[in-house]
Order: sequence, then C-alpha cells, then structure tokens
Amino acid sequence: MSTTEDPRAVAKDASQERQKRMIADHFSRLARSEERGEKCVYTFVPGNLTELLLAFDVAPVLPEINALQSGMRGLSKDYIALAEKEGHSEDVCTYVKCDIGMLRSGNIGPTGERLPDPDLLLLSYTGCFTFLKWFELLKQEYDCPVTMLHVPYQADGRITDEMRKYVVDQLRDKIIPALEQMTGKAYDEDRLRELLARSARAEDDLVAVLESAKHKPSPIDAYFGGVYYIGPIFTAFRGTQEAVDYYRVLREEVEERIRLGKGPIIPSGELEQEKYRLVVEGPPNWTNFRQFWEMFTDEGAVVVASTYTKVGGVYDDGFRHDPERPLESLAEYCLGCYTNLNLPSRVEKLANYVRDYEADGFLINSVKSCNSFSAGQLMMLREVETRTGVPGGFIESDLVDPRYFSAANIKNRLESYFQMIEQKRARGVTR
Amino acid sequence: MSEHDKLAIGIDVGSASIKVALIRDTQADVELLVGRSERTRRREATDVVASLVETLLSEAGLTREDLAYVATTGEGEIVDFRTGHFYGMTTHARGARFLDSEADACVDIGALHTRAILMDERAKVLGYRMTSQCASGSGQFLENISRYLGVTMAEIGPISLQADEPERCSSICAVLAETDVINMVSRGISTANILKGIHLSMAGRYVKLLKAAGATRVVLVTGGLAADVGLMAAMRETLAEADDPLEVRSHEHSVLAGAIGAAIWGAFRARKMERLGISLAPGALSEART
Amino acid sequence: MMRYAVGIDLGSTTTKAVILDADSEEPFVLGRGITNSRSNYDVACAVALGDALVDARFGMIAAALERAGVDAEARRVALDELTLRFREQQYRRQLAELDRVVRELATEAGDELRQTELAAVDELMTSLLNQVDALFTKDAQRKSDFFRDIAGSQYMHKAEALTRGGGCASRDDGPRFDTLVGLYDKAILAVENTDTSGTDFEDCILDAVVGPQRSLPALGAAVSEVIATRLEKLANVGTGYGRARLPFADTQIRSEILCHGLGAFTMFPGTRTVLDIGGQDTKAIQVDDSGIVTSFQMNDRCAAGCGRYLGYIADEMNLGLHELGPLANQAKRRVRVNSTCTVFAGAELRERLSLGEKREDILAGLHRGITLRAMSLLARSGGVKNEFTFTGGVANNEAAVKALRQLISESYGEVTMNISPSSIYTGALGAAIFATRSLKQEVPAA
Amino acid sequence: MSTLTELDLATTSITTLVSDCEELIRDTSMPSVRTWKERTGGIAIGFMPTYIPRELLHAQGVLPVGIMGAGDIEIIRGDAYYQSYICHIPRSTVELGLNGSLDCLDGMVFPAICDVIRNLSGMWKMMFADKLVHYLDLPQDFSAEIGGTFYRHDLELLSQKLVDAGARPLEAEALRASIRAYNENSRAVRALYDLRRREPWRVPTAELYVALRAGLVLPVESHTALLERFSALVQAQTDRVPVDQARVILTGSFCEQPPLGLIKTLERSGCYIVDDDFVQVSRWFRGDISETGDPLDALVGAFLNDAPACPTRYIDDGEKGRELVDRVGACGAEGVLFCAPSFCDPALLDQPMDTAAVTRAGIPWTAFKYSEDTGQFQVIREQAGTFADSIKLWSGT
Ligand SMILES: Nc1ncnc2c1ncn2[C@@H]1O[C@H](COP(=O)(O)OP(=O)(O)O)[C@@H](O)[C@H]1O
Ligand SMILES: Nc1ncnc2c1ncn2[C@@H]1O[C@H](COP(=O)(O)OP(=O)(O)O)[C@@H](O)[C@H]1O
Ligand code: SF4
Ligand code: SF4
Ligand code: SF4
Repeated sequence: MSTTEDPRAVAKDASQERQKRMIADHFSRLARSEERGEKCVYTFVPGNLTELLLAFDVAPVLPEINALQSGMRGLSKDYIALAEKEGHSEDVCTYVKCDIGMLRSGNIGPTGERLPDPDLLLLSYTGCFTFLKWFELLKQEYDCPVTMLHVPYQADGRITDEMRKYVVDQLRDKIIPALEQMTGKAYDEDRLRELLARSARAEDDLVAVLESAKHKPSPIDAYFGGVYYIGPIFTAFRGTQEAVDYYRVLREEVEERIRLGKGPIIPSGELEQEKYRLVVEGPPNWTNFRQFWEMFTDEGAVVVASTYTKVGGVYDDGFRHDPERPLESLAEYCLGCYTNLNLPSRVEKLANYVRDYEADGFLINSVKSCNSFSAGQLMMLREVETRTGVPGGFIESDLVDPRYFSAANIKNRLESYFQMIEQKRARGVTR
Repeated sequence: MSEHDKLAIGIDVGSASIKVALIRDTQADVELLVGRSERTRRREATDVVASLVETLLSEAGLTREDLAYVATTGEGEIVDFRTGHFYGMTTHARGARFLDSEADACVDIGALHTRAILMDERAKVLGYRMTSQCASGSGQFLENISRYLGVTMAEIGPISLQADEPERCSSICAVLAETDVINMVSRGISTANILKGIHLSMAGRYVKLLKAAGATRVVLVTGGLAADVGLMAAMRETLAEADDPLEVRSHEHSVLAGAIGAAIWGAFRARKMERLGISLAPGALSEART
Repeated sequence: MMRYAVGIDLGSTTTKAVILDADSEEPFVLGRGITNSRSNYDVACAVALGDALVDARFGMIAAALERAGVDAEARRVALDELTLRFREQQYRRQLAELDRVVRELATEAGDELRQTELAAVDELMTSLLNQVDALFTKDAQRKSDFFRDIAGSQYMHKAEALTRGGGCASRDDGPRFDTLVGLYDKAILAVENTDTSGTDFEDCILDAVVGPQRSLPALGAAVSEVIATRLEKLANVGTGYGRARLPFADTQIRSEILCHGLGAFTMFPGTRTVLDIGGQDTKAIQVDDSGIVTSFQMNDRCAAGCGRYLGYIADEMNLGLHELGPLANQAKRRVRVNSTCTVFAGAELRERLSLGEKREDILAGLHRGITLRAMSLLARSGGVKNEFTFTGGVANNEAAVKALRQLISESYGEVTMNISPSSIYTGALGAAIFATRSLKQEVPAA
Repeated sequence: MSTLTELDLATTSITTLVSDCEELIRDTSMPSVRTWKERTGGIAIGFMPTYIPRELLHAQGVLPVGIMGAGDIEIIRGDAYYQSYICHIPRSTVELGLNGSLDCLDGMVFPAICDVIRNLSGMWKMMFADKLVHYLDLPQDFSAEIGGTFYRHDLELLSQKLVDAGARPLEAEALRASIRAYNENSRAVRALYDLRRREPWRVPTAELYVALRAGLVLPVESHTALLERFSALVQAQTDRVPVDQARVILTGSFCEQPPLGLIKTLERSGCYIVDDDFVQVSRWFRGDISETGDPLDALVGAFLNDAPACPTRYIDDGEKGRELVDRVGACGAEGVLFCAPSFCDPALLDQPMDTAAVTRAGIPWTAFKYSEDTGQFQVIREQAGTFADSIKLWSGT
C-alpha cells in the first residue's frame, strides 16, 4: 500500500517523496507515542475508522500494513517461519503469520523502531473472516480491551437500512464508548465533522487521480503505482490537512503529466510506450514487488484500473465521507469496501472498468493467502471475459510469502498473455 | 544365553526398503545382534522379508523357534508371521534412544515420508510432525535428482560437501525435479552446488519439522537418508545459521532404527505377556493389543 | 538446394523440430524430428533438427525413387527397410560410444569397483550389444524411441538380474546394483551431451543402404543424389519450456501457448479448443477462427496429471511408455487411485498390485485421473467449443485418448475430437509457421 | 432398503440401519428429498453446514436439506472454479450444483461460515439466477438490542424470500411446533452423545456419524425416530465389549467432513472418539430452545446466548480454547485430535490458540489435516496409532 523503504533506487516524483515522508513520520510518531502519552489502536484497513480515531487523537496501527512492509523489506519469510514453528498452519493467510512473527521478533516497525502496544484492539470485521481470528490471536498477546464492529456483507448487492442501522448502533453504543473510556475524552461530533469534510476533499482528488487513467496514454499505473497513491488515505491520514495537501499535489502532478502526454512513473523512470492497458483484480505480491512490476513495464503494460486500490473503501459510485451524516457515512464507507461487495457486484465493477478504461486485457493475480479475494476469482474471470470480450489472464502468487512467488511461472504466463493480446491486435481483433 | 534373555526380531517394511534387526534383551540391557536393510526394488515385499529374516537368523545361528517375538512396524501388517505390530513413531523413538542414549528427538527421513519425533528418556513420544502428501524433499526426490546427475546414492553426500556456491532451490516436485536439474546444469551450475542447494532446502524443511515437534537438544537422524553426509552437514549449517543449539547426529545403524525399536518393544511385550500368562501364538498379539 | 524454416519446441521431456518448405505458400512439412531433452540445450536442438533433416531427406529419397519410376509398394518396402537400417546404424554408433564411456568410467573408478562389478560391466555391455539385432527386426517392439530409454531399460534389467541374489548387504562381494546404475547414469549424460548430428546422416545412410539397395538398385542412386543436395535454413523460431535458453534471438522466441494454438489450428482449421498434455504441464487453449489464442489455462507446478506422471508409472511397472495405453485399454474395471502425488501414486500402485489388483485396472484408473485434471483446466479456460484438438505427447497414449473422449462427450456432448499421429509436434509446427511468417514479415516480430 | 424417506426402522440389525444411512448419504442425487417433495408438494431448501435455524424453514413447510460436500465423487466441473489452495467443500458443492444433483432444491441458504462460503453465495447467484439464494449473515454482536435486532430482521427477510419461493407464510404457532420438533431431535442426539461418552464401545463413531448425517436429508420427525431406533439397537447389542483404547476428543471438523474411512481408521488405530464436532447443526445449542414466548425471539435468543464455541463465532474474552479444555474434562477424554480440513482458515487459525490452551492444561494432542475425498489413510493411521500407543503405554506415568 505504501512503503517507506525500497532497497533499490526507484524513480520518484515530488508527491512520492512527500508520501514517503508522511508514512515515515507516522511510524516514528507511533514509536514515540508511549513516551508522549499518546494512545494507539490496532485496527484494519478495509473500512477503517480513521476519522473517528483521530477525533479522539488516537493513532491507528494497521497490522496488514506492517505485514506488507515486512514483505517488501524481505523480513516476512522469517516471520512466517517463526509463526509456523509455533504451530500456525501453512495453509492460512500469511499476513496473520507475518504479523505474529513480527510480534515475536520484538514488534519492530518498518522504520526500525518498536511499535507501541495497543491500548485498544478495534476489530473492524469487514469483508474478511480472518480478521476475527487475527484479533482473537492478538487478544491472547495483549492485555487490553477489544471491541468489535461487525460490518454485514452486501449479500444482495446493496446496503439496506437495517445494515446501516446495525453498524451505526455498534458505532454509537460500542465503539465510541470504548474510545471514550480508553482516552478519557468525550466524543466530539463537531470535530468528527471537520475531519470528514477534509476526507471528502482528499477523496475527490484521489478519485480524479485514479480516473486519470482513462486518458491515453495513462499518466499513472493504477495498480503498482496506485499502491502508493492509496497509502495515505487508507492508513492514518484520511481527515488530516496533510492528506488534503498530498492529494492536491498528486492531482496537479498527474494533470501535468496528462498535458505533457506522458506515461506513468515506473521503477526505472518513465514508461516510454503504452502497449497494453490492463485491468487487474486482486492484491499485488509484496515480496517481489518491483520484480513483479517490471514484468509488466518490460512489456509496456500499464494497469489502468485495479480493485486493490479499493480495499480500504470504494469511491467509484460517488461515495464520499459526509460531515452532515457522520456516523451514517462511516457506516456506508465500511459497508462499501471492495471485499464486502458480493461476487456479482465485483464482476460488474470489473466489467465496467474494462469498458470505461478501454482496457486490452483483464488480469487476475490470485493470492493464496486471501480467500476473501480469491475464492470465486476463476468464475469472475470467465464472467468478465464473456461480458467484455477482452481476454482474461490468471496468475497466482501470494502477499508476503515468497515461497509462493514463482517468478519463472508468472513470467511465463504473463509473456504468453501479452503475446496473445498482441496477436489479437495484429489481426484487429481488439481495439 | 541366559534363560531370561529374550530374542526378538523387528521388521520395518518401508516404501523403498525393508529393514530387519535381531536383538537380545537381557532385562538389564539390549544388544543388537545383527541387522540389515535391503531395497525392495519391484520384488514382493513379503518375499524380501522372508529371505532377510532367514538370512539374519542363519547368520546368528538361530531359528524362528528361538524368537520370543516377531515385531513389525511401517507397512509391516503385510507380514503374516508377526506376533504384533507397532506404529512407526513408537518404534523410531525407541530405536533412536537405543542407538544414541542422549537423543531427545529423532527425525526419520525415508523414501516418501519424513517425521520428526520428540521423546523422553523412556522413548515415550511427546510430540511429532510429519510431512504432507507431497514427495518434494523426500528421499525419492533426492534419488531422482542424483540419478539424473549421474551420481550414486553413496556419492551424493561427499560430492555435496565440495560445494562452494550452493544453488538454492525452492521446494520442487520430486518428479519435475529432473527438469529443474536439467535447467540448472544448462546454466552451468556444478553438480556439487546443485546437490548442496537441494540438501539445504531439504535441511530447511527438516529443521522446521523438528523445531515444530519441539526438539531442542540432540536429534538423531534415522531412516535411509541418515547415511547422507551432505544432508547432515546441510542440517548442521542450517542450524548454525539460525544460532540454534540443536545438535544433529547420525549413527551407522540409523537406517535400522525402526526395526530395532520394533524388536525392543517386541521383547518388552513378550516379557509382559509372559508375566500375564498369555501365550504368544504368531499373529495372536496383534489382536490382543486392540 | 532446398530452403527451409524450422520451429523448435524444447520441451521438458522431449525436444521437437519441424521444418517447413520456405518456398511454399501453404505450410508444407518437410520433416519432423524428436529427441529427449537434456541439459545441453544446444545439443538437444541440434539433434532434433538433425533428426528432422533426416526425415526430410527420407522424403527426398522417396521423391527421387518416384521420379526414377519405382512403384509405390516397392518404394514403401525399400524405405521402411532403409529407415530401420538407418536407425540401427545410429543406435550402434551411440551404443559403441556408451560402451566406450562406461568402460572408461569403470577403469577410472579403479579400486572402488569390486572384481565382480568389473566382470558385470563387461557382461552388461556385451548383452546390450547382443540385443541390437533383435531390436531392429521388422516387427520388433521398442519401448521408446530414444536411445537413453531403450539402452537404459535393457541395462537396468540385466543389472537387476546380475545383482539379484547378492542383495545389497555390504559384506557381500557381489556386484552392487547402485554401482552399476551409477555407471550408466554417468555415461549416458556424457553420450547424450555430445553433438554427433553433423556427421550422422551421411555415415549412417551409407552403411544402411548397403542391404536394401541389393533388392532395389535405384535406391543407391537416390541416396547419393540426396546426400548431394544442400539444405539451407532461412529462419527459426523456438518455443517450449526451455525456450528462454535457446540459442535464438528474442524475436525468434514464441510462447508455447501461441505455438500450440497455431499448430493445432493449422493441422485442423476447425479447431476452437486445444488441450495439450506434455511432459510437465497441461494447457487448455481457446483459439478463434484465425488460430489466434483468446484464452488459456495452465496447471500448477505439480507433476500430477502430466506426461511425466505416466512415465513415472511406466517405470514403476517396468513398462515402456508405448505399452501403457494398450494395457490400460484392456481393463475391465477401473481402480480408483487416491494419491494425487505422482510419487505416492507409485507407492499406492505397488500396494494395490500386492493386494491383487490387476495392472490394467489400476492403469485405467490412473488415466482417468489424469484426464479428470485436464477436464478441469478445460472448463477453466472456457470449456469445449465445437471442434476440439488434443495435442502433446500424451495424445499418443490411446488410453488417455479414450478416457478423454468419454469425459468430453459426457460433459460437452458430441464434439469433433481431432488427434493427429504427429500431435507431439504441434508446438514445433506452430513455431515453424511463425518462422515462415517472419520471412514474409506477415506478423510483427513481437 | 425400503423407501428412502422411511428407513426401515423395524429392522433389528444395526448393520442394516447403518448401511441404509450410509446409502442415503452416498447417493448425492438425494432420493429422499425427491420422494418427500413428491409426497408433500412442498419446497426444499439446501443449506451449507454448521448452523441455520431449520425451525424457521420447517415452520413454513420447507424441507431444510444439509449439503455437506459430496464425499469422494469425481470432481469434473467444480475444480474449474477453485484454485488448489482452497478447501474441497465449495468445489464439490459446485460440482453437485452443476451436475444436476441439487435440482430438487428450490434454493440455498449460505450461513456466515467463512469467506469461501460467503463468496460461494455470490457465485450461486450467478450460476442459479432463478433460484432462491440467501446469505444468512449471522451476527457477531451478541447483544439483544444490536445483534439481536439485526438477526431478527435477517430471519424475517429469509422468511419472506421463502414465501416468494412458494413456501407458506410464517406463523407463530407453527414455528413453536417446529421448535418443539427440533428440540426433540436434538435431545435424541444429545442422548446418543451421552451414551457414547459413557460407553464408547457401544456407539462407534462411524455409526453415530452416519446416523446424524442422515438427518440432513430426512424430515426431522423421521430422523428423530431413526435416532431412537438406533439408540435402542445399540443398547441391545450384547457383543460389543470395551477394549483398551485411548479416549479422545476430535475437533476441527465442523464444516468439511472427513471421509468415513478416516473416522474408521481412527477408531481402528486405537482411539475411542468420545466427543466431536461433526454435523454441528444437529446439536448446535447446549439446551432446548424456549418453547414459550415469541418463537422468533426464542430462535434469536438461543443463537445469541446458547451457541457453542465454533470457530465461526467470535470470542472476545481472550480465553480461546477454554471451552475445549472444559469439554475434555467433561467427557473424561485423555487427549485431543485436531482434525481439520486442509486450507480451512477458521479451523486452522483457531488451532494454535486451542493447542496452547490444551497444552497448558497438560492434555496430550495431535493434529492432522484431511479433505473430504482423502483416500489414503496410512499417514493418519500411523499418527493416530502412535498417539493412542503413547496414551496407552504411558498415560498416568
Ligand atoms: N547414502 C545415502 N545417501 C542419500 N540417500 C540415501 C542413502 N542411502 C539410502 N538413501 C535413501 O534412503 C531412502 C530409503 O530410506 P528408508 O528409511 O529405508 O525409507 P522407507 O522406510 O520409506 O523405505 C531412499 O530414498 C534412499 O534414496
Ligand atoms: N508414444 C507415446 N505413447 C504414450 N505416451 C507418449 C508417447 N510419446 C510421448 N508420450 C508422452 O508424452 C510426454 C511428453 O510430451 P511432450 O509434449 O513432448 O512434452 P514436453 O513438451 O513437455 O516435453 C511424455 O512424458 C509421455 O508421457
Ligand atoms: S484473508 Fe485477505 S483480507 Fe483477510 S487478512 Fe488475509 S489478506 Fe487480509
Ligand atoms: S509436486 Fe510433485 S512431489 Fe509434490 S505432490 Fe505434486 S507430483 Fe508429488
Ligand atoms: S472447510 Fe473451512 S474454509 Fe472450507 S468452507 Fe468450510 S469453513 Fe470455510
């Protein structure tokens, strides 16, 4: 989602430098939170309640982000090994194991500093069952209160009043009191409104950035690059002025690239020629992130839309945090995150992306860890193919377990896939 | 031989080879009289067992009537003249303790399966871990690779020890290994480095298995691959790299551990049955045990 | 002079070459060649190409005979005989080399070898030599097409017989099976990785023609004519598992998927779905009405369900690959084999055999299992459209074909199912077509 | 065997009764459901294992049919929908759906079990667009006001969907009667579990299991009768005597079920299974559901307050595994077998917490994985055998 450290030099522009600084600052703030008497909450990315936490001056720690950072920094392998040694199964989500392993190794965060212990475990159970188990596991480790927000699944493809009420009731009667009790502060709805208003501003800019990929050539890569863009908004910054500023700068940069007719920034500089436009479903692999990205850029492939950039929350259909309806809009945000959508909605979203972004292909990276994403992807592949007529591709890897990243295998499939699109195009079959 | 002595034979029917051990239990001590391992190699396992047992007995100058107990383990249920059957981990634990009284764990690495076993001083199994239904990293896997490299089983270890830059390989399929090896050779990687790389990846698995089973001090490697000095070295290196004090040992009779353990338990049961006044007709005990 | 374009499919198990007439509009196959893959990729390519050129020359000999007015039946008889003698010559040369290397290795090993083992080596190699005549009689059944396999299985067989009674006990002084096997494994590597393709044809054909030309003198003239004809390579394209390491430029490499799709489409233009089961992967491919791939699926990295699985099982049963299918088709019932792992299946097979199950029934179950796995890939790739082509080496296996036919019709109704006797060359054919196209600049070299 | 809905309860042989039940499970085309529909003209709704309120369906005249995978049938189409790292149950369920076995069902209810099942509910919608598909989002908030309100609404929604699919509307009296019928059934189940706990040699688990499984495809009244008959027969059986086996609890098999061969293997290798979590829906609640008051509230209340510590249920008090340790004590077990399906996240993520609790309590345990179509039991036999050996040889020393 965002990284503070990439061992190899990567081309960056100003916004990226800024983003990097923000994230690094966040981690060092966290590291010093205990001495500064600040409280922190462990919680998850999908449907995160950042504004609510900030309204209580509480900093979020996101275990998934720690895990992916560990993956990028080459530490996940040992962390996972440690967890498996303790009896965790090979079969389960590697984020969890990576987190447990990191905890056992001193809970050192991506900046090399120790992360604070949680004052509260805020289990936002949205779009993934594993979250329940993850916090049950953490609860064994920490002597702190835990509170849970159960976000119902959009099983029938829509948010009903009862669902919204269920979430709002939990926010009001469980989550807010838990935060009040932990911080000793009273819930201040006006403060929440201010934060939400700033969120909406940043969200507008983020959406403009992601949608800029509709241009040809696309000025951004909406998957690999997108990971950097969504960093601040899905982690600890939504609702802050920093986020507003970052997204404004980012948007300006991207608009400038459009004016200059430039392609996206890639690790080795700039993409010269956009040969393939792709829509990608599923999270990326973190252990070999750059290598993985280069398998695309080497072939001139740009990702113009991805679902992964919607894991924290989906803004496509116009959702924005709304200061007028603070708790309701938080509830809708939680209910709307990508893995909380049912499969037919996910298929429809992907098919729309293919059409709206004029993609040449549709690719799934199926990660072993995540049943929430992966169970059903083969059917999605077929459905999207039939609905859009563009060729689908399927590759398999994992989030942070390098054992499941087979470079040769993925390259082989990608190569065949790109050649297939190429051949189709040579015959004028695709646009 | 004193009349209190008990002679017992242990038969370990493995997927690749059959191991037989003949022991004398003097109540105070156990003595390994003679033991052998032979590859089945497309023969009927029961035929190989029969001929091995006869060879052993004749070498020891004994007959079947002298035996107090015929104990089987592994797939030994196919042996119809057995007195009783013991499960593999029970026997390996016992055999390992016999071969090395300091071992508190053993890892049995055979042709298809690997199991790490933690035991106490009475050879009681305290914990264990086994590999799954995939033969990658098994003895068979190593065998396939070495055959392709033109290396015999006995040479594998010594050659692997000469490696200078081992080619790490991820867990690969026992069947497809050959292709991967072809690929490595075509990239100019030396036989020693290929073998060592494979040894290291196998060692990684086994060490993981051992740690998961709870081993902390001394582990005896049992089963066929204990004879592979390269694998032993790789296991030691893997542990050293992780600063792990676990000590890995092997024994010249490691491959016989299961058979020895079975024989010892057999003698133990024979004594116990005698005390209880149960007569030991062949095959009877397996029923009595359940 | 003859100008050709070649496609090379360097597979995990076998390396195939197909050469096309570079001057023909429609794809015209001049020759096909195959060898087992090995660690020296250049040699593998050269041998496969050499084999294809031999095939092409045999075609030219046939054409020369026709021009000389020899009637069809006489031509067939003469060519069959010539081919057999030619293969025999090749085999003898390789065997002589093997013999030399084995003995050399045995000498090098010196004291490590027991006296009995030295004697055994001698006996082994003599026995191999003595079996050559029988291998190349008209109706002989060979277990495989490759020297490695034929010589290997004879060697192992004999080695087992020689070491039987002795067992493996270290106290004995009889010959050790492992030692003997080790010698073979080492020697075959050396023999295989030496490129002999350059000199092969001329030497072998001149020796081979001696006999057959007695009954058909025109043959000698035809052979001389063909030896004198120059063959010129204009283009090559490589594909297959090892394509990245082929000694070709990037632009001359195509993915296997595209090649199999195009190859199958070229052989059977009505094809819309292709199933390729090779040595270590299975691919389900959909193509459109111009042979362009529209979607594909591949299996993961596990040998279960691919050709090597069958090879493994054949070994386990002491059978040749060629014998598996026919035997399985004699089954009266199917024994379900539970293990998904190839190696465990081998163990399970032994167990079942010892429980009295019949070999053919177990084999039938195994073939069914493989086909089931392929069916799921097919379904993943989009199912079977109206015309279906089965390619890859396993399409040579009649039991696999039978099981597939049955399952396809159960799941997709009656669809045309094409199987070509040269299905194993499909990928190479696709590559060769890409090569001829590159000559015509028809398709951008992507 | 007589008609499949009415098992031959007059039989005097356990073997016949058990093999009838086995046949009922094995026949994936579900003849008993088809017969029931023909006879009653009612509709039948399938549901995935663990828990759904079958009482509600029953009260509306619907036959709830539990779909617990397909055992070891050949998977032809189902594999096309699932990667290798996903458990077996969704692929076999899809296989059943696509090969027509489930045609006799008028819909499916997918309770919240895990992400795999949740996503399957969406796939089902796409595959069987014309049938009822309901995802029953069981609440993880167990307060009456919040979780209770939500759940009650979800049940009302389900009830309405059933009506739309042709069932009769829900009436309080009918629901109360259904609660009674299911209470009776679960009392019969509990009685058998009690009997097995006391005298495991009388009630081999392989038999008990198939008798329970039969309940998934039979009307509840018939199943209760079957259980009672089974109970009478096993108690009358005189040739079953205790032998020296280790008493163990089996846990982790709450969703995908192990093959019958595996259960038999465990028993043969020296284990008496004295408690398990097979076919959980048949004894989800510890006690009876209240037969008085508002019946829908009774269902909701039971769910909130009386359900077992299934891995699908969130436990926030940090005492994971306590219930398991308690159960070990309660049934006098000597060890625990963790027996979970491969790739089952809920079971496998719980396992480290459970094993830690069990270890702390000094209870021996062992763990292995299976899939419903596992056909090779050697490894498991070896493991269970060694486990039983070590309990028998050493326990108490
Ligand atoms: N010197 C050696 N180096 C490496 N591997 C060996 C050696 N000797 C035997 N093995 C391997 O040991 C395995 C047989 O071990 P064993 O414990 O007898 O297996 P099983 O009980 O499964 O038959 C074979 O796979 C063989 O390849
Ligand atoms: N004549 C034959 N009869 C049966 N099977 C064969 C025959 N020839 C080849 N095969 C099968 O085909 C496989 C090789 O297929 P191939 O398509 O050449 O694979 P690859 O391209 O991966 O090398 C072998 O493993 C073998 O199972
Ligand atoms: S299963 Fe997926 S969504 Fe859930 S914690 Fe793991 S990676 Fe995240
Ligand atoms: S990867 Fe190879 S060794 Fe493993 S299960 Fe598959 S065939 Fe067996
Ligand atoms: S077996 Fe486990 S992972 Fe699979 S569907 Fe059931 S609960 Fe989910």
